[in-house]
Amino acid sequence: MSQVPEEQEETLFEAPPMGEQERMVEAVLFASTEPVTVRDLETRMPHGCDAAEALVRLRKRYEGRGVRVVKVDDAWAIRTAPDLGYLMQKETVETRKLSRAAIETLAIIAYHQPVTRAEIEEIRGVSVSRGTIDQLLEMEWIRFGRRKMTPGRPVTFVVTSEFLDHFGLENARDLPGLKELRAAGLLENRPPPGAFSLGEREEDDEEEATSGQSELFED
Amino acid sequence: MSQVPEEQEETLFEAPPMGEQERMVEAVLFASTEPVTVRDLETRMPHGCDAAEALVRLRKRYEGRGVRVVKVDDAWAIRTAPDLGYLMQKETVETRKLSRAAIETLAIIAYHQPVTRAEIEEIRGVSVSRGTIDQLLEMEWIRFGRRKMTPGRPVTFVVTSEFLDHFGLENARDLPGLKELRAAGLLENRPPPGAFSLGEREEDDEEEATSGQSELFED
Amino acid sequence: MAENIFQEDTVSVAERLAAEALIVDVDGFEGPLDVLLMLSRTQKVDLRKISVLQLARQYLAFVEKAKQLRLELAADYLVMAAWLAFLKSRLLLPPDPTEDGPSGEELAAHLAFQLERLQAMRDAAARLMARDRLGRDFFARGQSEDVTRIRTVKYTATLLDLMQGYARIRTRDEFRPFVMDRHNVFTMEQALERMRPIMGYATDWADILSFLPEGWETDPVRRRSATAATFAASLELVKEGHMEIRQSETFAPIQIRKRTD
Repeated sequence: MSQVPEEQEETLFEAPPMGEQERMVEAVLFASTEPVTVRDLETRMPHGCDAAEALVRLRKRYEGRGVRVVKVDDAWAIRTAPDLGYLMQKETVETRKLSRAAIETLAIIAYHQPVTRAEIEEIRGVSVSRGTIDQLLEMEWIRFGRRKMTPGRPVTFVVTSEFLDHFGLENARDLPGLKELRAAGLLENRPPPGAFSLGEREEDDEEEATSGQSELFED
Repeated sequence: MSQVPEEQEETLFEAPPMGEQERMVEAVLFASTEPVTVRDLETRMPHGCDAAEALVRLRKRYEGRGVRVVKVDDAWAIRTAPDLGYLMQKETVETRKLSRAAIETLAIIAYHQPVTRAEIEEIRGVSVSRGTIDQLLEMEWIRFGRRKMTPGRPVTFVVTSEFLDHFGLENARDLPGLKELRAAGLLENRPPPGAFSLGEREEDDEEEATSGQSELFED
Repeated sequence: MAENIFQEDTVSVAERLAAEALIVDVDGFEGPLDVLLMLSRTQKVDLRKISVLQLARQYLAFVEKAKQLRLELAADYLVMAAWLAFLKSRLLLPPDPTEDGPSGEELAAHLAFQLERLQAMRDAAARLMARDRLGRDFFARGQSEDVTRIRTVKYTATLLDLMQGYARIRTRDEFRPFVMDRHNVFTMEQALERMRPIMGYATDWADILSFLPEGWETDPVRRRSATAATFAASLELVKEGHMEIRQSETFAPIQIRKRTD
């Protein structure tokens, strides 16, 4: 809006030099507390800018400095270097203490996403209390994902970009140990062999035996 | 945190190297909610640091960059370079929560689309102001759907792909049903007196949703 | 068959002691699977090589001990015990070819898998929580900048708002359409309609009360509504740049006039 018309005219023909673009990206990232997407950067920058390239250069420039350029999901942010956290006692935010159940539920959602409530209960071997999911939703660390294409089309849960930002992850694939867990088959949703599933404990044994078996041969 | 113990040991006798001090000042200025004085910097930094000198160097380092180290009264802060101020317009966007009326109207459209204004009013039990509909149209979260084949051929409203985008949904059918809302603790557990059970109501919803969708694709 | 199980059922002293230790802390466990995971640690082997048979014995000893101490165990602990007893018999007896269903080995393998998976998730959770975290180890910008005065209002809502909104409507105990008696209400739209054609003549400061419509000045209810509407309409006209408004002090008359420039 405050751009001079002549300037705008010019940018139709030529984007600003890369050094200048880097400055722009730097200014925008510094000013924002939230991660900014490449798309958002480019709508703010003059026409023809290559924000992605400017970001790569900026990230390099800040390597080893007191603040770093980090990627969160599909957005970028500046964050202080973790080794300097001890200087920031004044800024430290007390995060709500999560219960063991909430922490485990969060980890299961992160590693198994998209995951249904029933699957979480199957993994933990106990029912998930309403408060737990509610708390994680409220913290905006999880959200509803798409429905599962299984009978009843249950809703699923996935982690959010706020979650990634909080734990310093670029994306959910960077979760520690994810590859190893997958290789070990521990992220599979393996159906119980026939009769008995821990999730269905309350049901009648005989009924389970029959229904379970047919399930066995279905797939 | 990731500092090596020997290093910390050392700082008892010797200040960290100037490059390190510069990093510290950089991180503190970045994370602080207000400008920081030299004295404040030094109380935060390890014993023997020269914050004033680190500031001089940091300021020099940022010369010509997208942000600058500036003095505010007798304290220091990082600020956007003045020539890039025009990029920061977006930072002043004030986000306000949608009014309760708008949220309820939006929810009804999402769950019952395509839905007429009269139907919205019937579900909400109060009249819907034009301003509310206009606001949602302007935000591009709803749009006009096809006219209903009922007397008067009233217009209907449906949600847009911008709406789905904003709420991270692939499809309006991914919205959780009443049963799931209850499971997530978003609904009071007690059934409304005299009303049908929640399960029944959910079935109603699903039926409406499907008939709605099919209507959408009819022509 | 019963005899067979009975003979196999001798539990070592160590297992009895382990069971006793668990009993003390049964409230600290999150259910049978949690207890089983705890018990499996006493085997000191890789979870993949765990002896489910031994585990079943340990668990049954734990439940037996609880019974001796007349401790109330939650139902799911007992259901698990029943299932483990069943599993144990399956593991000990030669497979019956006439019987359908999964073999004891398959069931045992699945239980071992569940334990390993739960343990893996616990480890993952611990690693996750030990990461450098925003607001504790690394920090976002403390002061977002406010450089221009252009302020656009963007309305937003979260999915949670939306769903709570919907839930609110659908669980409303009863709804009564709100009917308002509009007889004595003068709306801002009406006030605007009234003021627009006459404001051009208001070149001098004039009390907004002089703009009240005829027949609305005397009845207190009507007067209040008309005053509020006229005031709101005046603000609207000021916002549009057609008029100026002033008030010398609190509760003093509010005056308006046509804007002259």
